[in-house]
Amino acid sequence: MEVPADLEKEIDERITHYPVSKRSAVLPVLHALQHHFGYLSNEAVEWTAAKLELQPIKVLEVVTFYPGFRQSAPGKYHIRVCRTLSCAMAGSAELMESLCESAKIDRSSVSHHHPIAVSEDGQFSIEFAECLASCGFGPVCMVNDDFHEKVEDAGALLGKYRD
Amino acid sequence: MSDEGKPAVEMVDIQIDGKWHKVPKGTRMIEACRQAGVEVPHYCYHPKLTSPGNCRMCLVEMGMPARPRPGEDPPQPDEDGHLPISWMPRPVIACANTVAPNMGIRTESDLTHACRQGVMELLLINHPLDCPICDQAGECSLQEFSVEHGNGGSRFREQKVKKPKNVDIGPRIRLDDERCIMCSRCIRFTDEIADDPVLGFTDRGSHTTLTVHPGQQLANNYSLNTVDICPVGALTSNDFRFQMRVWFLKETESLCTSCGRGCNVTIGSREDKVFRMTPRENNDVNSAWMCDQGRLNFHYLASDLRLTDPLIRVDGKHEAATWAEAIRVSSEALGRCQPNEIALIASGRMTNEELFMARRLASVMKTEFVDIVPRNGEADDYLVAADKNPNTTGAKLILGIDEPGKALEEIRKGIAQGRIKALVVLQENLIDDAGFTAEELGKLDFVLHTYPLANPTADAADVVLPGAAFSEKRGSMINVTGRLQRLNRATDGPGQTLETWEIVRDLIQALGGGNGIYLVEDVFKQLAAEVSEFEGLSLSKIGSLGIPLVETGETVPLLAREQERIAKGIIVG
Amino acid sequence: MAIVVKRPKLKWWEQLYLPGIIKGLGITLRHFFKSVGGSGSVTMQYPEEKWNDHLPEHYRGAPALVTDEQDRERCVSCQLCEFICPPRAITIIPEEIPSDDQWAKVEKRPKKFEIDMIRCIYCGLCEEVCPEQAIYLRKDYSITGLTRGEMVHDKEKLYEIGGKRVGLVNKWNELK
Amino acid sequence: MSTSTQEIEAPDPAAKIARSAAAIAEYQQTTEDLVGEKLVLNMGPSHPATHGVLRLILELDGEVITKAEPDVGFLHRGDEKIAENMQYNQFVPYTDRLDYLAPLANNVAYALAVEKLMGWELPARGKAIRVICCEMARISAHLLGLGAYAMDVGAMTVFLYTFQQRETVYNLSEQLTGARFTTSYTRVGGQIRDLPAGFLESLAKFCDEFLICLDEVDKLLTRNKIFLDRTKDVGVISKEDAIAWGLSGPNLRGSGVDHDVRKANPYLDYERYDFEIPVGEYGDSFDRYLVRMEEMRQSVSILRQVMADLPDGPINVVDAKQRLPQKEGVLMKMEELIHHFILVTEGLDAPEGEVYFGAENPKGELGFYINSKGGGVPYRLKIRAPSFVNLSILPHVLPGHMMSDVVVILGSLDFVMGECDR
Amino acid sequence: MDWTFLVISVVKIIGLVFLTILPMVAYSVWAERRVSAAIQDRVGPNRVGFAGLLQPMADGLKFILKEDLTPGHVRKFYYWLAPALTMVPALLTCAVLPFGSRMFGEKMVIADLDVGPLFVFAIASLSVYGIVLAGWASNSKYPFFGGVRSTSQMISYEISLGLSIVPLLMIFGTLNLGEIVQYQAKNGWTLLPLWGEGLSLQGMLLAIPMLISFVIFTTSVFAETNRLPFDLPECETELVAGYHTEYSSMKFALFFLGEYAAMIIGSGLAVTLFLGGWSLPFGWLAPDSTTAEVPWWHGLIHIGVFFAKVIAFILFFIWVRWSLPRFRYDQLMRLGWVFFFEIAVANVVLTAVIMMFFK
Repeated sequence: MEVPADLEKEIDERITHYPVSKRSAVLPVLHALQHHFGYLSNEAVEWTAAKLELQPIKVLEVVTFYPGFRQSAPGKYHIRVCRTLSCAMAGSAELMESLCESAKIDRSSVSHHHPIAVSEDGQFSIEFAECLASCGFGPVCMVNDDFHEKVEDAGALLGKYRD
Repeated sequence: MSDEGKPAVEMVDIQIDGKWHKVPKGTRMIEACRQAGVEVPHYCYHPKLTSPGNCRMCLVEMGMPARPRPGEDPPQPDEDGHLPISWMPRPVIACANTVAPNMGIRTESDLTHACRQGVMELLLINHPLDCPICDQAGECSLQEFSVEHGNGGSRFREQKVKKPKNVDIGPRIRLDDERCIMCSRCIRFTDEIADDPVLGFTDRGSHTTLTVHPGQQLANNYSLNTVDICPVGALTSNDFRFQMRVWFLKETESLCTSCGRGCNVTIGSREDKVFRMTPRENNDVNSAWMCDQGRLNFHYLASDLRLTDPLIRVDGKHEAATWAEAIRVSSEALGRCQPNEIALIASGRMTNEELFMARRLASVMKTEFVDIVPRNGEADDYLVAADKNPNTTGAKLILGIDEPGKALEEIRKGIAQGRIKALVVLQENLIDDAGFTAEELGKLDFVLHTYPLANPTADAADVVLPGAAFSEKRGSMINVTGRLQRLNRATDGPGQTLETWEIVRDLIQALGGGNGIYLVEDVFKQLAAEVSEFEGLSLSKIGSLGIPLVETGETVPLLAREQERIAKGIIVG
Repeated sequence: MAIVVKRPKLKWWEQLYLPGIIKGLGITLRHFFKSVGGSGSVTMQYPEEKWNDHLPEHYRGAPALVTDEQDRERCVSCQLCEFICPPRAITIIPEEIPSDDQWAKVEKRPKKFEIDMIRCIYCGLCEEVCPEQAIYLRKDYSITGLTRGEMVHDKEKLYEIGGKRVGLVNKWNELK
Repeated sequence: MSTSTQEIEAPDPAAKIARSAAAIAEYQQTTEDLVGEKLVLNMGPSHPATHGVLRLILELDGEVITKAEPDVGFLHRGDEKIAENMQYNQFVPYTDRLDYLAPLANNVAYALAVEKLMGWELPARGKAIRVICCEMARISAHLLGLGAYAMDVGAMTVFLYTFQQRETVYNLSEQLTGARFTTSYTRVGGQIRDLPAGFLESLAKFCDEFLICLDEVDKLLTRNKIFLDRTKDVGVISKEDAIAWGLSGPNLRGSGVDHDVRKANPYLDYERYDFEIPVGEYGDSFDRYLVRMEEMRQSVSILRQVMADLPDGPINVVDAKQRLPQKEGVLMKMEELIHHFILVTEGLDAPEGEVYFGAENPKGELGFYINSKGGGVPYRLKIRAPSFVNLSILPHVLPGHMMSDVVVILGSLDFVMGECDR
Repeated sequence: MDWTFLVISVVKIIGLVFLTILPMVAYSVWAERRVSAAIQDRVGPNRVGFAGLLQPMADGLKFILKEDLTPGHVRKFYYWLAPALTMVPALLTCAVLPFGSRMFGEKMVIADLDVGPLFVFAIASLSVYGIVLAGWASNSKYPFFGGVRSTSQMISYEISLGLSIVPLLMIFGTLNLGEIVQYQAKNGWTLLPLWGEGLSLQGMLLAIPMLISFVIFTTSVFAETNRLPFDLPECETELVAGYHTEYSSMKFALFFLGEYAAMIIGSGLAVTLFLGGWSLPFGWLAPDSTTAEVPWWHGLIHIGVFFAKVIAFILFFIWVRWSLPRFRYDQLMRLGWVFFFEIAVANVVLTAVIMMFFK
């Protein structure tokens, strides 16, 4: 893993925001790395630990705690389907199914530790997410940073992104 | 360490379960209860570690003197001078809170019972049905507290959460995540004591998993202490795993003899087989820990190489003999020698009593050539001492050796020149450990050798006597800091093994050097009479934790740090 | 309320011994003819006739280990039976199941499991305390041997006696 | 005391006892001066009439005993010491081997003693089952006592007849407990299982057949002059002596003392059942025989009452913290598994304290004294073994009798060395 | 020397003693076990041969093969002598028992003595020496007791035994057992006077003293042969095994055989004296006199009848043994001396009176 010089510079700058303990900078550093690489590889964790003079396990603890951090590479378009109560009642499970079907994603290997499933062509990845804060308009999902409410036609939705 | 010189501690009055006690200010509530004889159940709390307060088992009810509302009269103290207590509606954890003046603690109320019951139920929800295969069964806090404080029956009807089992996290340790109750004792130990923080919780939530960082291992020399402090069977020792149920083990308080530190241990044995050694708390020697190396250094006790019978060389071959025969042959050979034709090489692994008998033997044999084999190695920054002999201090005191190993050279010279005709080697393997050669020993008319195991020196000896190993004898040793401590017998030696002091006694007797002594206590009595440092002592006076005997100037790095942390209030100690 | 037992007062002719004797002879004669007639004898002709048919469901015969439908040896050597056994007849040495074994997840099994049948008192406590339904007292009461050694049942012998037992709880199939 | 007395011989039992005592005294006095050597005869420890391993050191003048000294302990196994290293439930199999003719009754007595320590009381059905156990055991033990008694006086066939009935009792106990002899049926707070299907029918059938057999034995012995000659006025124990020597059970009642723990200090709801306590009048061997015969009849009556009115419901004390959980729970439930483990490895959590419980066993009052310092193992456990106490009267009762009377007296005292020596 | 006599005697001795009595001894043991088993609702030995009929052979083989142990503390000579002394008299007495009428002109008795009953008593009383010697030579307390008891018991009961047959001798007027049987064959058995002279008033009246005689005689035979209820000398529940406690193997077997042989001879004597010996009832096939020739098949039937009666009597012995308790030593002595002795004497008088006044 090669961290580009400008990224490292940015990270170094962020660390300076926490003069008392470098440890507190772990979240911003991780965010920066995930933003750049798309996910946090083991090398990224170790790089962070070295950077912040921490043990790698302490960084890993943080990474595994927040669902926002990904430990494996997502697809080009990462879909998050809300499964919290009102979306669930509005059919988020069905939405997940149809999205998987149309994006050709096999979710059978998904587990607690690896919630993300990636399509064969690497275009799409998908995972369940908790409340996306639009409970009145379920089912709701996000594709990368785009927000979609009352999603009914999965194929149409994906069609907008498909290359 | 002693309390002298410390500033007087301020004492506060607190009420525990309706009775008033005085405890030092700043004491943790859980410790205050312990001092009052009330045991508060706990998992995560350990006095040698910081208190994260995450298991919630030690919840107690707390109360403080009621403050009068504006306009109200202040409450009146009762005849003993205590103010009435107003109890808080919610429980607090006893492990992380300290006492305050006039504080009230209730450990046996309906609320605390309900709390413990609830905590137990939650802990057991995802616990696997592993008791039949779990090594911890029998010394498992989960089992104990479940019966003491938990429900009698299970209400759980769902699927249990699956986590990794039988995980290899280090060369000596196996992890079972399903059994882990997330008390984090092991993590704190590796962070705070062993300075090797490789453990951590990932996937916090209902899937919290204890793990080592990918690619790392829990491999430090103190890793097995995590197994001891694990309140459940999540961490198990590869060495002890599945060997024996703890309820069969006989526990004997003794010492580790792998280095000069003399860590206090408990030997777990069943039917003359040692199954494990665990550290025994002694805040003047080893705190509550010991190194893995010393802990596992007992397997040779059951080795096939153990000598079980006295051997006499007949026509170049060793043949089994009776003790009487072996002693007779030895005393006749030694009796033929003139003064200073015999050299006596004792061992820093012998107990004081054995060394004292060796000293007697030297004077009966009229020899000035007496020495032990020095053993020096690396010290670490925790417990391991550089001196690998457990009783060098004792040997120096009793045999009067200033510099161990100095006389060895002279003895070798004497052998080469033929001045020394016989050699008595007690509990030392000269060829492997002191650089002697078989040819050298071959020059001697007579070599007597005692040792627990077969070894090259034994091959070269004329009479080989099976000597007891450390778990098979009673006696005392003095560690590198000059502390006199006691060894106890956990097992009987195999075959006809005898303790070295008994062998030497028989030899002395056969050489016409005085009557027999039949108890190791008597040996110590005579030692105390002859060696001034031991004056007024007896084996029983040493006690299970030992007593400081001489000043050597050595310190224990791990203890020094512990004192520091106690002084800072980080741990209780 | 106590009753005083009645003591017979013998008539003069009964004092002559003969009436009592003749009465006794009558009873024995009746039994004699019943036996000769073939209906009286209660003896069981042992090797040909055996108790087996009479044994109740919970008969406490020889203790033995059982395997389940999947041929898994049920004993995980928890050693509770060894602990509870009043005459200390059971000796177990546990071992780890190798990782390539089908049942590696069970982790533990007995390397040695011996019951000294000379010591065994057939009390059934081992069966009672077994948390794995692995040891059962079987309907096997004629345990013989020519040497003491033969009377120590080792693991093979115990499984041979115990055989396969179906209908037990298979908690190791991911149920626990 | 009520009953018709028309068949009762000899108007004044006290006078008769005094007469026989005087005769012994006189004999001893008159023979004291005679020149002659006395013969010391070792009867036992392996002797057919000593029912095990009792040794009697008899001093004989001709065939007449002048001094008798029982020597016990040949079957000593240190049960009481063993108990100090055994959990309460682990000790149950050892109680089988006390009075090994009535293991079921021993099991019950022991369980009741520990339950007294625990402060537990069984549900009604559990108690009724235990009554069945006790009375079956009583019948079985008395049958053997009777058979052996008859065999000692030469009537071998009676022994076989009573053994046939005992065989049936064994079959019943096998059906109930899984073992014929070493029943180990009870646990503290219950028993290992409920009555099996068909048990009550078998028991009812046994009660009927057993009475027929008892009548036969009655005919073979009770009015047989030879048997009467052998047993009447032999081994007379007066009321006062019986009390002074601490006899219990049929031997005490044979001497006319109306004492039965089941009536005097009812346990297991014995007060619910209507039964009589037979007592003797003269305290001789024949009375003891008659008392046992009647006790068996009373036992049958009790058994019939229990069967007629057997309560439903649980048979065991329910206490999740103190009683082994159900097997199904142990296999599939965490709490149950843990409790199972702790209960097996640590045993009951008994309170501190001491209790004594005595039960009316076939041989007399079997008492367990338990001194507990808390925890799963008794600190001390002592057994009041009725046979041991009953045998203590031998040096008093044997002198003056003939050598042949020894077997009769031993037979009539009906002791078991397993219990005496424990 | 009369060779013919010698040869015939040897044939009779071998035929009766070795081919009949000894097997009968063996099989009476078998019968004892089978009958007692039947009485006690058991099966008894049924494994060796059909219905266990070869069991006696197996037992015999076992006795021979068992280690013959002579304890160190015994008086060896007498210890060895005792079993022989028990066995031999029992077999000797059968010399005078008429086990049949005549065959091929020969009387079916080994020695046709004119003092038959006296000979029997004389020899039978010798067997007490065997028991006394066994008890004494064993040099052990239980056998000693057994020996002492049996001595007094046998001596006591010999008196009533002797007295009990005096009335018979008064009636028969002869001491030759062959003639006694011949008389009964013609004139009704002692206990069954239903034909010939027996039908006379005197004959019928005499049945009363004869019955008394029979009871005393039988009881005394029980006592003489140490059978329950008079088995005090061995009495296993008191004296372990009485006089033969210290014996094993074949020496023990000899005691055992002696006891059963005595029982057979006792039965033979009882049959001869009271049940008409070899004769059939109602004078069927009865020869005219002791010297009259009878067809060989008559002789054969008579032999059969004799042994049938003996066997029935042995079964009676067995039956009694398994039905009764035993006496105590003093009770037994009292019974013998105070009861049977007086009755036997009175019975003699009674018989004499009947014979005198009811001619």
